[in-house]
Amino acid sequence: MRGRANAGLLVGGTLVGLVVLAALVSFFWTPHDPTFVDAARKLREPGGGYPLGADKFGRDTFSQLMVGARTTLYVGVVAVGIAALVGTPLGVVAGMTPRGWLSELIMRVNDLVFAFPALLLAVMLGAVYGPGTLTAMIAIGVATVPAFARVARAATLQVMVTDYILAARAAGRRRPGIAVRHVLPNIGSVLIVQASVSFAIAILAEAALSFLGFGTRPPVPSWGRMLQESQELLFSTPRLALWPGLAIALAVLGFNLLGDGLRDFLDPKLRRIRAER
Amino acid sequence: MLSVEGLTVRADGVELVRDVSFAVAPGERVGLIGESGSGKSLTALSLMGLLPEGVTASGRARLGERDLVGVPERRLKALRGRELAMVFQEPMTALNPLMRIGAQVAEVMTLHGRPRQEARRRAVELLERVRLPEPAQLARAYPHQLSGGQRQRVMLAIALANGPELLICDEPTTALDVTVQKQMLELIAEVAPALLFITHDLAVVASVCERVLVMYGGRVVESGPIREVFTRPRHRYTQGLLAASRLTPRGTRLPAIAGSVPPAGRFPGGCVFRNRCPHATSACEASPALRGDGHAFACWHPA
Amino acid sequence: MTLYLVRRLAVLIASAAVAAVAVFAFMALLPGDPAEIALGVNATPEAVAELRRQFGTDRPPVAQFLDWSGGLLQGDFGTSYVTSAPIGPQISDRLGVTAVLVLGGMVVALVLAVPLGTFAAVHHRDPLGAVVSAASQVGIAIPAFLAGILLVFVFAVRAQALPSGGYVPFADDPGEWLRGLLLPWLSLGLVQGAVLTRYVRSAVLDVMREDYLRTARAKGRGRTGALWRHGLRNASVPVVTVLGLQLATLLIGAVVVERVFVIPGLGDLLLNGVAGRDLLLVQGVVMVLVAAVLLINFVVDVAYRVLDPRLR
Amino acid sequence: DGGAGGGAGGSSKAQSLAVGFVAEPANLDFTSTEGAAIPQALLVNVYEGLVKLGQDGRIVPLLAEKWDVSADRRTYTFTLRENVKFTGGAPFTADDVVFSLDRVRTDWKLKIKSQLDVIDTVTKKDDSTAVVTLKRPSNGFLYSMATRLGAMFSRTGVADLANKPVGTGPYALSSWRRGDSIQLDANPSYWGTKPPLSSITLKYFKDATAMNNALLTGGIDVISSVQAPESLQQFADPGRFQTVEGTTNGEVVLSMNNGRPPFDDKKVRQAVRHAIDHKALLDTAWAGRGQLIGSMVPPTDPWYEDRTGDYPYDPAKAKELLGGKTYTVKMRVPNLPYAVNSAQVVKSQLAQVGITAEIEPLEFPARWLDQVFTKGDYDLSIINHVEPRDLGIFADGSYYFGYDNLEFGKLLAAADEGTEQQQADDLKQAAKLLSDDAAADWLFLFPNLIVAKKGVTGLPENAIAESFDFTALAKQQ
Amino acid sequence: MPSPAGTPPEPPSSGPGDGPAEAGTTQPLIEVRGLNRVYRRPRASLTRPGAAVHALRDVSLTVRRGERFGIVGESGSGKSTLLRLLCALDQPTSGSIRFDGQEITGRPERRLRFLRENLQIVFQDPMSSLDPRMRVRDLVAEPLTALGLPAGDRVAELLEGVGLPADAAERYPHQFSGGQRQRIAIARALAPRPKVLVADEPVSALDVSVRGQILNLLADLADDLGLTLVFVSHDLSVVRHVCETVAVMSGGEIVESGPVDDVWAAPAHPYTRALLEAVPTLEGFA
Ligand SMILES: Nc1ncnc2c1ncn2[C@@H]1O[C@H](COP(=O)(O)OP(=O)(O)OP(=O)(O)O)[C@@H](O)[C@H]1O
Ligand SMILES: Nc1ncnc2c1ncn2[C@@H]1O[C@H](COP(=O)(O)OP(=O)(O)OP(=O)(O)O)[C@@H](O)[C@H]1O
Ligand SMILES: [Mg+2]
Ligand SMILES: [Mg+2]
Repeated sequence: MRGRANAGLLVGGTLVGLVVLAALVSFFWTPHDPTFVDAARKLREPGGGYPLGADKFGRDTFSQLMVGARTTLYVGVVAVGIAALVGTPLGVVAGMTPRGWLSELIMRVNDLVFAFPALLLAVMLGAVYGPGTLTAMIAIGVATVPAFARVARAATLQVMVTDYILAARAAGRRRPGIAVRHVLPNIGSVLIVQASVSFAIAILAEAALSFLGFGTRPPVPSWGRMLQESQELLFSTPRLALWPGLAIALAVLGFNLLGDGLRDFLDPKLRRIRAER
Repeated sequence: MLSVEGLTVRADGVELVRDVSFAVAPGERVGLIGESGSGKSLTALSLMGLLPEGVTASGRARLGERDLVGVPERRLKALRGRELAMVFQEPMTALNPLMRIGAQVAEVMTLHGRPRQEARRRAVELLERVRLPEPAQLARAYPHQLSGGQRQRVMLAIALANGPELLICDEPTTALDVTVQKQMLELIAEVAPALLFITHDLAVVASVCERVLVMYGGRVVESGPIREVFTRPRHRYTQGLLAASRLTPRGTRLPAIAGSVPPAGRFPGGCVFRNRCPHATSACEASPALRGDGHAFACWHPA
Repeated sequence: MTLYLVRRLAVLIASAAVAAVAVFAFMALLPGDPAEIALGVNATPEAVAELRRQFGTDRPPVAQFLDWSGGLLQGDFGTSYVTSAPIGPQISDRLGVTAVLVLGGMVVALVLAVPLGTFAAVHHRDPLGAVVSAASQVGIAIPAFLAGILLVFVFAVRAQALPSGGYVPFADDPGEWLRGLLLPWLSLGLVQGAVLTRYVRSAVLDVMREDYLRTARAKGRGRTGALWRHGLRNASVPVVTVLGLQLATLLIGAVVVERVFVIPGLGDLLLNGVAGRDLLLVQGVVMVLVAAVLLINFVVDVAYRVLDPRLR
Repeated sequence: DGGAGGGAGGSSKAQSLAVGFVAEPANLDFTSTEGAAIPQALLVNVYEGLVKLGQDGRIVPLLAEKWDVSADRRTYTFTLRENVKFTGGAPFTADDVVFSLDRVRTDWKLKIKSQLDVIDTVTKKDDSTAVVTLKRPSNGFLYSMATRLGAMFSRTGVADLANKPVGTGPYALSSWRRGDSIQLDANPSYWGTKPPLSSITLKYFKDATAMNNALLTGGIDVISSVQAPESLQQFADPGRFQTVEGTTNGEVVLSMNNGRPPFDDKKVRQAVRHAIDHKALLDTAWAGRGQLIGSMVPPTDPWYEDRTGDYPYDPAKAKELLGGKTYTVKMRVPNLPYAVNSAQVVKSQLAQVGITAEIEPLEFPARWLDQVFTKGDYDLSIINHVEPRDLGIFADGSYYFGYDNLEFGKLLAAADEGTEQQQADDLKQAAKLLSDDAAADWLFLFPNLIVAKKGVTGLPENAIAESFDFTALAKQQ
Repeated sequence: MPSPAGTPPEPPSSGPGDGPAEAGTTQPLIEVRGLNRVYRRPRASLTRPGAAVHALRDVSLTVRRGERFGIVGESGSGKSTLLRLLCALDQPTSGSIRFDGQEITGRPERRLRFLRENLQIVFQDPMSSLDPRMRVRDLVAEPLTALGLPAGDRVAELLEGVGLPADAAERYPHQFSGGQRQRIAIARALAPRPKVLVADEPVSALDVSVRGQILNLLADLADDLGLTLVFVSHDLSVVRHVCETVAVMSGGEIVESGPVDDVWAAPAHPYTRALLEAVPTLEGFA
């Protein structure tokens, strides 16, 4: 591990840390029940136990933001998890046997899946199984598989032409051993970068889906839906849109900065293998 | 013609090249040798004004009447490629992969005021001059269609295009095969005006140059006519290098310099070589000056 | 190159064929019978059966697929079960709108990103370059629909300078057409431009480290001159890939902007189709979108080769 | 100001208006396609019936100048207006009446056509007189004739109902840009008073905010039905906008699945009714717009009674009725703003008495219709029953409420056959029965909220008919 | 792939690789017969198949036990290809390679254990031949762990043997200089106590000042462990210092072979002569 921590890494890490912290704390404590509707507190101004005020249902905005962080992370983790768990092995296999039929097949299927972008898949899946967070996440995850597979393949190809792979083979290591002991550690940093970039994209995609009504369903708090619900009050109570909008932007910013920072931090030499969007 | 005085190159407060002084007379061929990391390339690049970002040069360097260090880019631009030309080490990456060879050669001439048509014609002549086969066809090829040796010749053609006063070559043959290297060296020796030739191969410098500068740790530790320096090296480093370069018969032990070149900024104070030098004493904690004219060296315990 | 073109074209056609099967199979999974849906909850069973016969949905799936894909080859997308309108013309109308929207957004993005990204790369050590860089990071973080909502708020509702939405066909009134598209283009273009700026920046940064740029300067070009003459074309090679990826995502991403600005594009048609369970319509739209993405990838791959002689 | 948002001809001298709507029709054939969007646009405006429903809920003449009812209340003799022409030139005669009413039986594909099953024969007496005989006396008959079922079609104009409607109304279809708008132009050969406007554009918005913005920026002149009542403050400036608030036939019903536990237990249903603070619900879910009702009858119906006092908000009573038991139930609601909003309030309020309602929004219409309406797989749901005089839906045991009460069915049948007075009495009793049984809970009566630019006149205050009546719509300079 | 040259080992004098053997080197350890390796470039046109690159043409040679065998040739002459085949890291198009009497071509990896235990390789670029993500301890132990052998104290022993401090085991390759990295690579190669050490230009990437250190180390190890050495270089003078036998390669062929001193003194093939003439020397600077 070489390289110094840079400003981007620091800011990104802090922002992401805040999101994670909010999500974790929300499991044990929120100022109020984020879904409890109370007519008496409708559109309550900030202050007195309601740091950011309440929405038109009298729900505490701050509590909703905290629990919304959970949704955001949930979306990212599952979507990126699917993409990484499926895409990485495929990319590594394709990269380790660049001329084989298997590799060709993997990359062709990959290209095909790539032709079904996340939003399209989400709408299609939503139509079959009903919209919802899980459907959205699966759609985003599946649509992100090609990006991971491509990045993993490109990085694997670079690793495979190095002499240390030849050395490992000469030492008697078989393919699986090489994949686990040499390829994965060496493409790890590229994958981490790709993961954080994908995470940011997943957050944006979830917000867009919530806006279209294909994302997280009420009453589960989600930043995207908070934003969507606050639209009709944009003129009279702009703060309702401000907070979730800010939360989304900062979380996305955080993950992007984290990705860029990690890229520089983990291995300056790997800068050339770029994460795909 | 080229005179360098007190040239110092810094990056992030680290002195990578320190207080280098030398001169190249018209038509003279001077070699600059030293191990990897001794500051040869940085010295050359600072003369061209092409130091990488974050690296700065100070001191004085003049080509004829014109200053090279500390002058604005605009003035250097006019010099580069016309009076001062350079061939780089890596033939594989030094040419624009998307542009035809002929255009890349012609460019250096149009840039300095030659009409396009004429530059094109002359480009083919230059390719012929550096002994490339079928120059007219070659001019229409892309770099990736050429071998390393051929590309290096193209670089040489570019460098020679405007008849520069001084040619700087930074390890122009290191990436080439010996047979190709030989032809290239002969070519350079034949066509170069005044030459500053950088290499880490002592035998190469001996075959091309008349005078040599030995660098280590960012300083010139010894300089003088090749014959003198190579037959009677005074600095212990030069001595070590020479000894290591001669392969003794099979079954005998090879001489080597102990340890390895420290990374930039980790050279010892005083004599930069003292941590690897078998003759080092406490006297070496003070910086030795480069003494002597003709054959000069910077060593407290010269051989 | 010819070989490559032939081979790549074969891949394109094969992919499209497989995609057609995938899309059809996926739609077959959708719950709900088109005939039932078309007639609504109050329909009588006899009417449903009759309609099923009319639609041909009582036949085996393979026969239905062959019919559908055979029609596609002739540009016939069938007739909607729900609206009893032919689907092909609807899709082509909407495709035109979406294409204008997406391409305009792309132009805005390019116009922003190329100069800004290059500037940020050239000045990557200056505060000003860092500002551009940071601004692009922030731009990426803003969802496109939020940008759209804010633009409407500022330019349409507050300033009353531009329409808040709606689409006027060019043939009806070119001026209104343009006025109506300005904000959608901006909201697509600003966000995509921010993304693209970062790619342009890193591509230019990469190129700036290349030896041939140093060679150019050794010839007597200035920093900027070298970058213009030798750098930008080289930098465009990776940027073209990103551009293709973006165009593909934009095509779908436009659906959100279409919603915000009430633009009758393909995305809107798709969502309507899904909501109304207009299966054949959804199938057609998805197929067209997927084919468009495949085509964009094809063009990008070919462009890549045209740009870079090493790959020819 | 050329306000028409379509832009096309927006600045021409003749007056035109653009009206924003939410749901776009899938096609224009309401004889075979469900949904409110088609009659909303076409009925009264393009298609006319023999009679129509006035703003006060009374039935008034339209294509029939007058009608006579026989003493046994089984024969209706309609005297038709002279000089009525369909667009395209065909004259409207008694033959068309026979044709149209017969077609309901033979060609219509909707279940509601059964409302006219009561018709025995339709005959032509002469060109301007048509006679309808019923199998039995029915109060609902004439009312049905005011709905889409009574629309008059031309014998030569039914070839492409989905795309080319041919009617006798003041307006005729001019163009339809799918996914965007429908334009209606004034019918130059209209028999009655010419409408004030030369054309009307119906613009469709899937997004409430987009519709609001369109009005704010002059893209449209009227919002036909506000979907985001909280946003009404934007239109508070009386110098620019006017808001019309009236009633509709739409009862927002909290349906409880009477057919399965726990809501097969009347006590549990009653507990739910007590547990809900309807006033607070209306305030939070729909910005206080609308009216509280206690049963399935809107105030515009003659047999309306205020039943809001039947189950006052009383959580303690509710808990008592539940007997300390707690329940977890599925609340499957359509993904429509009022339903989702209300669901969240209901959830919170039920939570207070020990009922955990898990909200599951379903895509409307497809999934909600499939899951809840057709399959009846739900415990609680919320939907606005917009059909007029739809008390009868509770009489159908197979309806998704699962409510089955013989006495209720008898009351309804008697009401239809009896005199007007008997009808009113029976229906009052039926409504009370529903309320007492807690067959469902009635959250509120959906308001008719219209926002328009200042100067637009002739806006229908109450949306009690199926159509949005454009006939009086005008714009002052 | 069965070799067409399935013939028994030929008498020592017939192959071009068989020069008069020096005393003490008798038994053939590696026998290469009629080796060909053709790489096919991807096709560039519809009508013509991709160009064939004959990286190796009919190469035969014999390396005897304990011998130090040098291979010289210019870039692209097929040296690395030959080594890859010797190490069974690639399959020949035709021909046979016998190691200690056993055919190694066409064998699956799982049946190559005897080769892996007895033949190890050192590469040119010490940076790229060491996995940057592994500690030196794991790098050096890799041939053992990969073959399921116990590592024990062997790593410390090996590091000491190549002249590295014991604490080197816990560090990463980038923390070492070029010469030190090459020592690590050598230690790794020696881990399974091989009989043969194959070295592909092991000093080309090093500065002259440390070149001597590595060449001395290799010579010492070969002496102490009785190693057979196959040593590739583009520099005939380096080969002359290290090896007794040399094969000169050009265009995938062995154009000349024999005792290195003979070749050096009297090159028979014009290519060898050109090679010798091209090497710049310091002769004349005593
Ligand atoms: N941009 C830079 N920033 C910081 N240090 C640098 C930079 N460029 C070179 N150096 C350091 O300066 C020292 C001298 O570098 P230089 O390239 O001049 O060496 P050299 O003698 O040319 O070596 P080589 O034979 O490897 O080319 C090295 O230690 C190198 O790491
Ligand atoms: N994987 C491959 N695919 C196609 N051609 C190859 C491949 N590997 C090597 N070649 C070609 O085979 C020939 C011999 O290559 P090889 O690497 O064995 O040469 P070498 O003598 O080791 O050269 P160097 O001194 O540069 O390492 C070259 O022409 C090379 O281009
Ligand atoms: Mg250098
Ligand atoms: Mg090699």
